[in-house]
Amino acid sequence: MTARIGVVTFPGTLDDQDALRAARLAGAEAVSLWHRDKDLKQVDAVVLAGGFSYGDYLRAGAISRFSPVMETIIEQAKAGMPVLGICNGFQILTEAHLLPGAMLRNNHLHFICRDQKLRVENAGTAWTSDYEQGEEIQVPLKNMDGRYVADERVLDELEAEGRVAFRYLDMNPNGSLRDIAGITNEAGNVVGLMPHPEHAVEPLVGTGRTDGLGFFTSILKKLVTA
Amino acid sequence: MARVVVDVMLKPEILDPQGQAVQRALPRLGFDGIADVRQGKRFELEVDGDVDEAALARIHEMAETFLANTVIEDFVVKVEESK
Amino acid sequence: MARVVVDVMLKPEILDPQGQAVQRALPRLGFDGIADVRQGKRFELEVDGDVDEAALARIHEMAETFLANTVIEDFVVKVEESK
Amino acid sequence: MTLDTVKHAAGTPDVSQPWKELGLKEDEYARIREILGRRPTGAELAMYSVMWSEHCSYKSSKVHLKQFGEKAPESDALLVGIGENAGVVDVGQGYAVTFKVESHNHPSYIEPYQGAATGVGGIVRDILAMGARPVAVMDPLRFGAADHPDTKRVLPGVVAGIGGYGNCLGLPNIGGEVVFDSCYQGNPLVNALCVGVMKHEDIHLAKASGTGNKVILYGARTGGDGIGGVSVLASETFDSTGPSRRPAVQVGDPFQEKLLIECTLEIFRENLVDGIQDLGGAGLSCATSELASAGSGGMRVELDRVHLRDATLSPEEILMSESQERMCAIVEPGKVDRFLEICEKWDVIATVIGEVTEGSQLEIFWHGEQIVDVPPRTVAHEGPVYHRPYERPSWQDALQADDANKLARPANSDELRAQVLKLVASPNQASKSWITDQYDRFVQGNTILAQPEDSGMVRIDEETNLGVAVATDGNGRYAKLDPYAGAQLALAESYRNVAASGAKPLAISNCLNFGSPEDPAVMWQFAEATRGLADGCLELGTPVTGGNVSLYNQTGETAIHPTPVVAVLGVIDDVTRRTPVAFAEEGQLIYLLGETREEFGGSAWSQVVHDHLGGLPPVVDLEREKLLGEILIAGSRDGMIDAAHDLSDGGLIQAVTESCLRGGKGARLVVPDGLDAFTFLFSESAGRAVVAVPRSEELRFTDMCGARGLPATRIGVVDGTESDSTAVVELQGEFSLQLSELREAHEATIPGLLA
Ligand SMILES: Nc1ncnc2c1ncn2[C@@H]1O[C@H](COP(=O)(O)OP(=O)(O)O)[C@@H](O)[C@H]1O
Ligand SMILES: [Mg+2]
Repeated sequence: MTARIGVVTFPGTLDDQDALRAARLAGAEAVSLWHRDKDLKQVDAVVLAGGFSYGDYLRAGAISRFSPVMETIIEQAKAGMPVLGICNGFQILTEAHLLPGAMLRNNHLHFICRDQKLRVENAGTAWTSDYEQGEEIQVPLKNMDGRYVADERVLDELEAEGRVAFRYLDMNPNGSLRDIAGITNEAGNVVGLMPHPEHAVEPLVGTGRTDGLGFFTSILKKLVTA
Repeated sequence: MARVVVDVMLKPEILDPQGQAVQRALPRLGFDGIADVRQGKRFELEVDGDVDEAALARIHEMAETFLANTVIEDFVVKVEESK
Repeated sequence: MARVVVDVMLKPEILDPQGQAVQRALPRLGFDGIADVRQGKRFELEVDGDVDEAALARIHEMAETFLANTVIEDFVVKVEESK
Repeated sequence: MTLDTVKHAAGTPDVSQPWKELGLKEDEYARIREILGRRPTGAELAMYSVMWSEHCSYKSSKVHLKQFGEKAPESDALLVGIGENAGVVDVGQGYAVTFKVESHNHPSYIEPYQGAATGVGGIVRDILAMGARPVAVMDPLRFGAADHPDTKRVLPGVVAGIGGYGNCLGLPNIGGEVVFDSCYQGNPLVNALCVGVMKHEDIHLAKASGTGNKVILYGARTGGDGIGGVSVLASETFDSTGPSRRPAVQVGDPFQEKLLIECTLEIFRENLVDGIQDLGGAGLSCATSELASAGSGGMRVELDRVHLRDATLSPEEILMSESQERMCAIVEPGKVDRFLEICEKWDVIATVIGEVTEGSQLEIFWHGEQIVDVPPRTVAHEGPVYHRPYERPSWQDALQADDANKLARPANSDELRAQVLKLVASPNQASKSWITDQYDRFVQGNTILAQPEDSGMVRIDEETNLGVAVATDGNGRYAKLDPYAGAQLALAESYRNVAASGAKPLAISNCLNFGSPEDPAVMWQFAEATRGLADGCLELGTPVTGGNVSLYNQTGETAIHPTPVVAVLGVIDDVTRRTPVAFAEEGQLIYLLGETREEFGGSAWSQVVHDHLGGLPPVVDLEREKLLGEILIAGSRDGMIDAAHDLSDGGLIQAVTESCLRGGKGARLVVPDGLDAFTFLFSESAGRAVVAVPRSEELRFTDMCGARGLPATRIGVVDGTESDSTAVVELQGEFSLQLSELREAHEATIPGLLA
């Protein structure tokens, strides 16, 4: 038995095929979801993939957040369904208030594409259990609006509750406050991060590392043993 | 037909690298005496029909839920002109 | 200290994909009656000293050569308030 | 306001028309009248003038470009040749690959961001129109002097535009070029390349056939973009009100293009189109006349059905509009509903604007009145052909006589060392990662190699690991010294880059960037370069699949260096066998393949150290390039080499430095017998590469080179690791440089100039 992992395609989503491939490589049944459908096709978890949904016009994630599929996802996420937001997906999750804070233009004002080192700060979420607490991983990062901000109170709360899930190491590529690369909600089922684990699942391709596969094996184990 | 403008600016406490980049460039271009620059967005909405209280209230809501992200941005709604 | 605002908008004949994307989204969000949306930039400049004719002329030049790309954009300079 | 209908035109032969303002010559206007047997209507004049322009008709270059077909080598790989939107190459396993380079030079100077962005958008639609999914882009760029203030305006805008558009489309940027030279000061070159992949059976052509089939325009609304000159027509026709101002700058909407791509691919999957054409230069004029002339029968178009962004556009302007992100498809009536449904799914506006007719004319109507009635071939393919005069410029001899081999060379080891540092830090030789890090190279999850590798390589089949590699090159300095050799050197370098990655070169595309064809000296450069390229392709067995010509690249009287940019496409059966540039294993042996001669004409060294351009470029030996390619490919396939880097501008020291930096390893080098240290380091002899050979493979590798007659000289060993500070690049008896010092020199330059 395996689990069904859904990947949403919004107009302008780019990394949906990669996320589907990563889910498949981890052993899951990968299912395409369409932004106009409220129906989630009985998936057990959802990935909101990277890209420029609606061109990132207005603000990254601002328009997609109001799509029909998001209505169901917001509802289900609150009920505990695992949701992973990668890059644009993370932006959508903050716009939908499933995760606190907001994403702004990189502090250097350029798009940046690099092989980025991260520390897994919380290996207890639905998407990170296959990592060690404190493990250092390296996955591609590529974004224009990757600067995570939230007010001090929220940041302190995130830190105190262990909800900073990933932190940038070596260099902060976009000016994110407290080097935050990704966060989780209280329950640990909703996780968002700017770097792209789905681009680091095959040796040879991309940077040639497979450090990102753990996201997909983590969730699969959780769903299959659940 | 009337025009309503929604100005959206980053909250003062949020770093505005675009504004800063502009400000830093100004002296190099020979413009002095600008103490601060902030860059935001301006939306010009052409509204069908009259902009009465009810219409303004709706636009206000639109700005609050959609045009601005109030976690990081403030906004102002203004009726600009009518034709 | 005074605030001068420079509004920069795409010229009317230039495609504004951002404004269009906003406009297309509005009905889906339940906001009707907006015939057109254009999105532009708003710069808030804090000016040291008085904003006299000379200062305004300089800001006008700054807008023309730097803040706006006059190949595709128009701009308006306004003195907003003084503190 | 009167509509200039066909009937009206027939009845008013003496109306004076603004043919001159539209760029037509008197005899060209006369020919149009002759073809039609009357004066053209305003709309017809608009179509002829734009389609007969240099840009669309290739009137100055045609007679020279012919050679690419006439001298084309035998090739089983070529499925679709020159003439379509892009050529198509068979890469095996039922896959076909299409690729093309195009220029967007002038728009990028006026508005760098939008000019470059729409350049990417245009080439991507060309590839899409062939039936292919676009899988990667590349961007060969040329700018003025790196420290010139205007470069600081143009370059960041161009790079942001290419990134802004390409990143948003989800196309990995896998390579390109950045070259600085003051000859491009007022005239930067922004070339863009796209590669697409499809199955053989999915190839689509631009033709309108089948009476009753519908013509569907889909994508963005049509606005006044890029109309420029034709507004004079509108102002003639609409004398009372006058047209609103028309933007000469086109603004791209990459989001719209992304939808267009996905929508079009879904339409292809369901086999809903008969013929298809993208809208690029000359907009609907081009699309309708080309579709109609390539098919059987005629075409009837109701122009007033076109969705407009600007309701005040005149029919002439609609025909000429270059609004981006639009396509035109020919669809059987029974498939129209499904076609429109798919467009609706992707939020793409689609309109049936006409149909294929029985006749042979292209007929266009405006609210029921006929405004165009032309034989489409006369618009699309029977434009003027010029035999422009050309002549070897008088200064060419003096330039060639100004021998770079006689320039002062470093007098001692310290100078040699200093010049190495100066070279690797010079803007042209420095790392371009400040630029390329603004491009997404990972999207689509199939990138095997990307910048700064020798070629960009993408996997096209996940099961079999089939892949393709592309490299682009062009050295304007060489071409200035000798355009014939320069074009062949561009071809050779690009070929070498592909082979160095382990892929077998199959075919080429090119973008020929030159000055004004009205200058006989420039025309001579063009004639020589095309002749060189055609001869070279014949010898290497790589047919030209298509390309682009950009003329009038000059500031005032001064033309840019002739800059033929060549893109070579190669195939690799198993991408796991690709060869990277990086020296990764200490102890591996460094071999130099090929022969090194004293060749400094046009070299990076002569530019960086002496600010000199003169003499002759390196000697071209395409037989040697072929042999080198075979060795590099065999070495990769059979696991004999772990790294390879071609030698080109900057010579050996540049290549070794890059391989060391990429792998974080040092290298200890020895000057081979028969060479002096200076020539060894800086010569730019063609037909060379460095490779890293595992010791266990040394014998097998040298045996292979020996048997095939390729000189292979052991020049050193990979030694030392950067992370523990033991890495140096050392030339025995001459100097030693810390890798960290080289890295600083190589990587700080571009950010220092631009950030
Ligand atoms: N504008 C660009 N866009 C993408 N890649 C680039 C660009 N400019 C240079 N590169 C990449 O940087 C690397 C080094 O470029 P170059 O020195 O021109 O290579 P070579 O000399 O081997 O042809 C190559 O991988 C090239 O593709
Ligand atoms: Mg190379």
